[in-house]
Amino acid sequence: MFGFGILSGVIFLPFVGVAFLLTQKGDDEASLRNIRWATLATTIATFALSLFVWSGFDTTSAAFQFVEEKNWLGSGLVYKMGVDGFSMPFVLLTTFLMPFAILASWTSVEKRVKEYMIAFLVLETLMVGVFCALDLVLFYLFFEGGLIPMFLIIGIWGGKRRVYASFKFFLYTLVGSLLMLVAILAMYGKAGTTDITVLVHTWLPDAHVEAPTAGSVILAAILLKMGGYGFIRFSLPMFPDASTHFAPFVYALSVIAIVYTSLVALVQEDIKKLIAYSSVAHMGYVTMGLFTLNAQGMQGAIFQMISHGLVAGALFLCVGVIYDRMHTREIAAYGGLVNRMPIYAFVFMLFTMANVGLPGTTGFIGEFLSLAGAFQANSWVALIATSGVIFSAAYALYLYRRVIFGALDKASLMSIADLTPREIAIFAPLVLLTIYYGVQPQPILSATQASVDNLIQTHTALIDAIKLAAAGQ
Amino acid sequence: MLTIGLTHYLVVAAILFTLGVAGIILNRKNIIVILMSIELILLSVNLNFVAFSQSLADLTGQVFALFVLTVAAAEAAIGLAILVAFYRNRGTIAVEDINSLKG
Amino acid sequence: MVLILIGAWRGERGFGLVDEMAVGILGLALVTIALSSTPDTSVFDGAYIDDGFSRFMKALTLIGAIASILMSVDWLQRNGLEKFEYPVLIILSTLGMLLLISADNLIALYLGLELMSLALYVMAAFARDDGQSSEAGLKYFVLGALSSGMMLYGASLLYGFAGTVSFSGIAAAVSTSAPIGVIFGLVFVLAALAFKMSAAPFHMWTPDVYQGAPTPVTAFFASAAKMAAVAITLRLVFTAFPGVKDQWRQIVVFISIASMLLGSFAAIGQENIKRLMAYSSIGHMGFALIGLAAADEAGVRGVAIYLTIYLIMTLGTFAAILAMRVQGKYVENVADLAGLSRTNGWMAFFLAMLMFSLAGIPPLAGFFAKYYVLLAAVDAGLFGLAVIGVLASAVAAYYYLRVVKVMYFDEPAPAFDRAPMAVRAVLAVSTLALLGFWVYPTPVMDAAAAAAKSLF
Amino acid sequence: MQAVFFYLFATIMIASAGVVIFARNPVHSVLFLILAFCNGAGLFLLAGAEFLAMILIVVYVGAVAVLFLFVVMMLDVDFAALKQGFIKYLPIGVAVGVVVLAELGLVAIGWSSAPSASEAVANPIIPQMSNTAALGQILYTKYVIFFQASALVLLTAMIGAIVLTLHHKPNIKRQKIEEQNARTRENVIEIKKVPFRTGV
Amino acid sequence: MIYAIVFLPLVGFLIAGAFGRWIGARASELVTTGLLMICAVLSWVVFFDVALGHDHGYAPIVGNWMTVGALKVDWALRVDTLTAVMLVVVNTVSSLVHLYSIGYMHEDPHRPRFFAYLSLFTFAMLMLVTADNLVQMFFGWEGVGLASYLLIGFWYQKPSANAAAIKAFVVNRVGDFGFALGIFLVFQLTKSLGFEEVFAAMPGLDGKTIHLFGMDVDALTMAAFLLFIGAMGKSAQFFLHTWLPDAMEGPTPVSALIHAATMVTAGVFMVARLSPIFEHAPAALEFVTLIGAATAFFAATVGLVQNDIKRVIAYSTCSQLGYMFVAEGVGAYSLGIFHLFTHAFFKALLFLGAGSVIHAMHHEQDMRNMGGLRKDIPFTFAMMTIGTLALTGFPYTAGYFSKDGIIEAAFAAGEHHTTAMIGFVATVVAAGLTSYYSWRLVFMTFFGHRPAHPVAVNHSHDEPATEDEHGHGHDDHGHHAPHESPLAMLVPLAVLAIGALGAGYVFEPDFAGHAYAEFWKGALYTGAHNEILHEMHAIPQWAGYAPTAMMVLGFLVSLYVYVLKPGSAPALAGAFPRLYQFLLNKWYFDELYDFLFVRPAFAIGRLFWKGGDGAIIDGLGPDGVAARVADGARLAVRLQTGYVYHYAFAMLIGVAAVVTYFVAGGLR
Repeated sequence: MFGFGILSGVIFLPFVGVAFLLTQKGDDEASLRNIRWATLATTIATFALSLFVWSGFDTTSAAFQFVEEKNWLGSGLVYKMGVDGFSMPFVLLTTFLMPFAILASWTSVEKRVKEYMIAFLVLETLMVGVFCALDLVLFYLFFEGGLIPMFLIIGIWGGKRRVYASFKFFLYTLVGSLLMLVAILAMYGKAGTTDITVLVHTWLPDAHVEAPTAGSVILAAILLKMGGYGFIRFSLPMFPDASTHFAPFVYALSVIAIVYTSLVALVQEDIKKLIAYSSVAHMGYVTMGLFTLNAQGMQGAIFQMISHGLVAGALFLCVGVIYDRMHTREIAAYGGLVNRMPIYAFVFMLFTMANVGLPGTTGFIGEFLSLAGAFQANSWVALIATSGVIFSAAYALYLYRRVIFGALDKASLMSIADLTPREIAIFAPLVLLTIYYGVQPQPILSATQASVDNLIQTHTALIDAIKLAAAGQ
Repeated sequence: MLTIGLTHYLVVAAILFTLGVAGIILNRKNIIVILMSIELILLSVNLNFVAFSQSLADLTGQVFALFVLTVAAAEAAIGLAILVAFYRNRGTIAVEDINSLKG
Repeated sequence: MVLILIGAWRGERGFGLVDEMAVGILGLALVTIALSSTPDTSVFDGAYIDDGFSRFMKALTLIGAIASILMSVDWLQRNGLEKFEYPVLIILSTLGMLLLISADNLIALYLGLELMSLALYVMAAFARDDGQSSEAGLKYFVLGALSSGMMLYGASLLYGFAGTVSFSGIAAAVSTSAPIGVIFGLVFVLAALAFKMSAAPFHMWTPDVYQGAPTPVTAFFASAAKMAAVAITLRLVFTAFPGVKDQWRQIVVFISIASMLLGSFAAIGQENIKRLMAYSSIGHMGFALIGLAAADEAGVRGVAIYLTIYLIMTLGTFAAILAMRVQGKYVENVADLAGLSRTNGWMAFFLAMLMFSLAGIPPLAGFFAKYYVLLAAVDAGLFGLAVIGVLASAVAAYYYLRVVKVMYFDEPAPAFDRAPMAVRAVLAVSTLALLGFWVYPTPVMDAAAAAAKSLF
Repeated sequence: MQAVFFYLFATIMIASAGVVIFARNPVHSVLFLILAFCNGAGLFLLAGAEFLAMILIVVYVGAVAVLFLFVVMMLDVDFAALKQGFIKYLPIGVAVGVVVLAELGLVAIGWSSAPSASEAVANPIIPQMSNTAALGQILYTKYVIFFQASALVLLTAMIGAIVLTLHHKPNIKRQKIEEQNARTRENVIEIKKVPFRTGV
Repeated sequence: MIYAIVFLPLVGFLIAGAFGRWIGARASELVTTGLLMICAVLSWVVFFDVALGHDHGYAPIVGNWMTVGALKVDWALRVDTLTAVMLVVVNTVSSLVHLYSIGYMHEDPHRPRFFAYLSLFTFAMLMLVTADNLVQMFFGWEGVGLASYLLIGFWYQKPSANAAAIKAFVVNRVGDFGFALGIFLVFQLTKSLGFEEVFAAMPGLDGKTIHLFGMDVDALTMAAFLLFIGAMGKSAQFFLHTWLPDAMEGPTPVSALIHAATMVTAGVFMVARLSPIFEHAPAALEFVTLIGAATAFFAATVGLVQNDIKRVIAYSTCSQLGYMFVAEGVGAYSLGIFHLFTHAFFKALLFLGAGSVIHAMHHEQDMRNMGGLRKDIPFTFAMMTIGTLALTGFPYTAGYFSKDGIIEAAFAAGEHHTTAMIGFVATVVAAGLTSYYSWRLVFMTFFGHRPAHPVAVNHSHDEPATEDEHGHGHDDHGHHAPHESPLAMLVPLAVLAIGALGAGYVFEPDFAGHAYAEFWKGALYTGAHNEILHEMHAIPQWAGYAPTAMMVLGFLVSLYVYVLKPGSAPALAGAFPRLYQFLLNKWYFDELYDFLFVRPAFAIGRLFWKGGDGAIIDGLGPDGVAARVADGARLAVRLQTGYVYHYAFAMLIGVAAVVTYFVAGGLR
């Protein structure tokens, strides 16, 4: 039972925070402060620990590292944890973003703070667990487990239609993942099935819109990545044949996701919804890139996920900033914010541009690489998908214009205040990272390189073997 | 036709069983009739057991039938007791009136 | 052991003492079973079998019974029903269940079933001054009698065919040929057993009786009684009908699908939480039968695990229901739970976890329950069944979520009174067991595996 | 001869069973139930189960049926007309009933026991032994556990009946033996010294 | 040194951007302008060193950007003659515009931001011209797009400015879409994106066909074509030109810097830079010629009737860019670059001059409300005249050398290709039109009289942010005496005027004449059969004089219409109302695009959202399923009637069904 390794430490460290929070009673200011600080400290400590893992991570190897294995649940199921080039960046992303999520809800969450923080910490454990799990069932376990805290977060601390959104989110994800479970089970017997959960996207805008800011951040930044991560981790290596077979299908879905959701985003009237739709569009690049099965596409897709984690997370934080002040997300309620909030305008501009995929930001790298990969795989796909860069520019700038630019003529906005030092502290690291990894993406790329190469090689070898076998018959 | 064999008993039992079931389903007025229908079903079952017992030359069937009889008596007692309790509460034993719990 | 149980209650007067003694006896029986490791034996001329499977199921049944008694004390006292007959009936019923679980021929099956059922009929109507309770008892009785009539008819056919009532004898006779008469017998018997475990389409009594019967009795119905019914079903089909596996598998698949769908759909929109739990239990039985449909050792192990976890969940949930008391009055509508998270955070949390577990969300134990039966089904090639199962459970998740929603998202209703110690203990223990199942599941897994092994 | 009686008993039994179900007056139902049981007992006799036949008469006719009668009288129910919905669903009900009957008949007519059945017999009928004695032999040896169990079943029935129907009415005077026995002179008789000329 | 040139503007941007609020507007201006001055000087040093000297250029690698499989991209600063030319153009104009802006923008409260943007733009442009691979070029490409977006939308209170900014960015993105696809194709073909490797692989790919978009196409033609789409977007060529006139919503210095001298020429630069690819794709080159010719002609026609002073110049820019592409299309890359070089001077001069006029007129941009200004602002008048002379190609001004060279080259190439001949005709006609509208501008602005009642035009109120803060309101604009601009604005005009007059004469031999080879040192690639620079000297006399003749003709007509016989212009317009409207509305391109793309996009988006997401996916998906589930629930609940006989009946049916199943099917 005992003797867990460091990965388990990262995974279960948030539970220590939970244990502490459980000891906190009362609603007075002091204990609220304790709760907030304790949560923040826990998340930061987790991040530090994951950095420690990162420092010991060997980027040149495609093998799993820090592997822990425990016999568990009798037959078939093992507690097996480890990280490789695929999962390491996601683990870091998760632990990195958590403190921001906490900070973002520092003041905006007023009711039931303790429960909120506990839900978040539990969520962190589950998310890190997803990325570290090396056993399908374990993966599924963490994956589905995340539904519970997220459901509560949306449902309790969300917006007006929170109940609807939380149900939709929960049931949608549940159906998708339950079918995945059947597929996982089938895998034990024989291979040859696949799981597609791409078009099932309409819960996303609803969930995003109604979730509290930090919830949206986490949803966009991390939970959304789990699907893509699942593809890398399981679908591609385990069903090489099916993956090749279904690639056109996935491409079709991906480009539809890109174009379709971009167009839908164009006409949104709700800021969050717009960004949520744009998230779906960006995940289209990811699925497309993954199934190109070449180095550029896959690395690009992974990078896109990381980048999107930063950028979309930051964008939701941006929305949260004005939502906290005005309590509305109607685009029409805003306009001319730059007059009162120049710093905010700058931050928002930067992330808008990153979302659009401007070179020099992380958004570009992921988009460019995945498109470059897609072009080699299928020129039509690349053609249509690349048109997404036009649409994204259109809707993102259209949004920006309506919210930030223009004359400040709405009475309600006259006294809106610019970012507080706390908010600046939240955004500063995100801004820096977005630019830093845009100019210098190599740390992330080389982390995933070995694993991607390995996957592609294995895949090619397998496909060849299948072809050979088919020819032999 | 004239030599009475197993089949005859079985057919008679089957008819009786069907009648019993029909009694439960068709009856709308009186719970007691339902209880009696149950008794009919049990009678048909006993008939089966006895017939098989005879045809197999085995006493087990009769033993089984004996237990069925015993239990049937107990069942009747409990059924009637519940019925009485119900009647005390509702003042009716019409089958149609027993539907305060539904949906 | 049987005799001890019989003798115990005699001459006692006074509810409290009998109650404690009943718990003591059942606890003693549980300990005995848990400690006994005798090789599989069959006594009373093959009428009573004692093997790993029966021990496992008996342990579950006893746990259910004990918890039911413990939880019922306070409820009965507050409703003026603190009669000593109540624990006695529970003991008698439990005894019937134990007999049923260990039954190795048709007579034992019948007597065990009747002993169990007769006591249950009475208990359902136990609140004799309550119209709903009497109605529940009456309905349960009428339908139960019909089902046992059917079972007897089936049993007579089986006896007539095989010339014997022992399961192994039937197995020997059926293995050579299976005429339609045997299938008739099998169908009738299975229908009766399905009735007892409340599987569709023989479930119709369940919601009414669950709602009408006194809550502690419902808890007993939902926990111990089901264990016994499923246990005997497993034993019957595996020991008496291995020869017609293909046929009964089809029946089981049919029942399973019908139960899952009905359980999932009908529960939506239910306002009474007991009724909701009734449909929920129908659905869960359908799920458990998936494992049976797989018809192999893995499947039985799945069912065993499923039942274990289901038992815990049910007991926990009913403990929560028994804790729903506003100003001295028991309430049982979902709406009464509104805003519970703010009036009673811990109870809300526990109940929420129970609901998530019932919905089968990992890492709660409910997920593992589903996991193992699905695994068995998929291994056995029953993809369609598995897919229907997961879809049904997704539908079912909706109404479990609704309970959570009411507790967490809605504005608070009047707070509940402080629940008695026993109820709180059951609630807490069962929830923690569900939460912590994944940490150390080995004992359950091993025991279930051993139980499954002994059936083959 | 046997066939004649068989048909006689069987016909009467089924006919009276039909009356049981369809009679308007529950009292008639009970009476015809008794008739059906009597004929059933006759059939038992024909099948060589003398003991069971007697039991059936004794238990059912003597006890159960009387109990029914008692309850019917006690509850004093009126018999209302059938409601409309009944007719509407009757065809479906009849159809299902016919199907079931046909299937059961099919099974009965085409019945054949397993070839192994005769070897599997556990308690062969011994011609020398009377039916009653043979049953007793088995019941008290081999199947004693079932005997015990059926005793428990009856006990349950007893407890159940009592707990459901026995009412302790507070305003009824009952004989309380232990109280009577516990009476002593000291706590029952109070000796009062009555002063003269004042009265009690 | 090159590091300094490229990164000093970035430093300027960071200082002005991040600390502008603390150090104040004046300091921001001085820092950015000063840094740019340094850059400009250094650029000339590099120019002399690399272009005129014997240095063959270098490409220091700053660092690795990304390495993914075969795809390896470095940050590098490539310096060769082409880059050096661009450096000179960019930094000279940029530094002058910075200086000019100090004067022009002195009323604006957001000056630090403005100067930061200018520096950011310069940095991005420098990254573009020094790129050593396609991705870095794309970086700069999009970077200038961003800066352009920011600067066009600088006056964010104005809805029209915001709209124009978005339009500029989005239309540019359409071009980038092609550019990106071109990059992907080049990568697929050569497995590399560095210029050296790509160019080295070109001969081997000559004539190779690949399967792309469902058809078999010549690989290099396709690549060149896709890349050229990028150039079209950035350089506002026909079909993708619509953003440029609207971009005049930005402050005038921005127009001068970005939308005349530098950014819009990026497309021209790109084609020249990628000449090795284009040279191997003759079909693509013909396309370039066609587009260039079409743009040159089209923009000139539209320029004839515009009333906004900046828009006239904008269309002129558009037209001149068309010339450059014609040159490149016929293989005379050096002439294209040469025209780019000279055009930068005189067009920046014109824009800044126009800015000076606007400044003098208190932000009046409509020429119909101007007139007779030559007396009020003589210096500006002189400068504008010089600019106009250079633009129209008055002999021995800068424009004369480059523009006439292009027309001659087109004629020469016309011997081989019909498209080149089309280019020749179009450019010659356009030369006449250019002359007409340029002089029209001068005449309308500086001659005649100001009308007493100004025409109210919807885009006349440029730059409103400054109105009130400066103290003199605008209610009476037109009546207030125009005044000459401050020195900070006039100095750049003078410097540019020198360039506009002399740049052609001085550098003609280097760019396109006998010093060609020593000057370019292989920075431009010409195919083995490309003898265009020699052939152009062998054309007939009449072809050589045609442009000059057209120029004179245009001048005369303009003189007649606007000076000698005022009032004939409206008459002319009235004579051809449809043509006039057609031209005035810019061939209805905006309306067409609005109808074809913008509105459908919104409509489809709305359709998808409400219809697709709302009705179909949600309807058939979650909500539909939810509804079916609810139906199922109702049904299931209805079954539960509460009647015992129903329950019993259900049990019987259950049993009967199973039994019948087995009976009917035999034993399964």
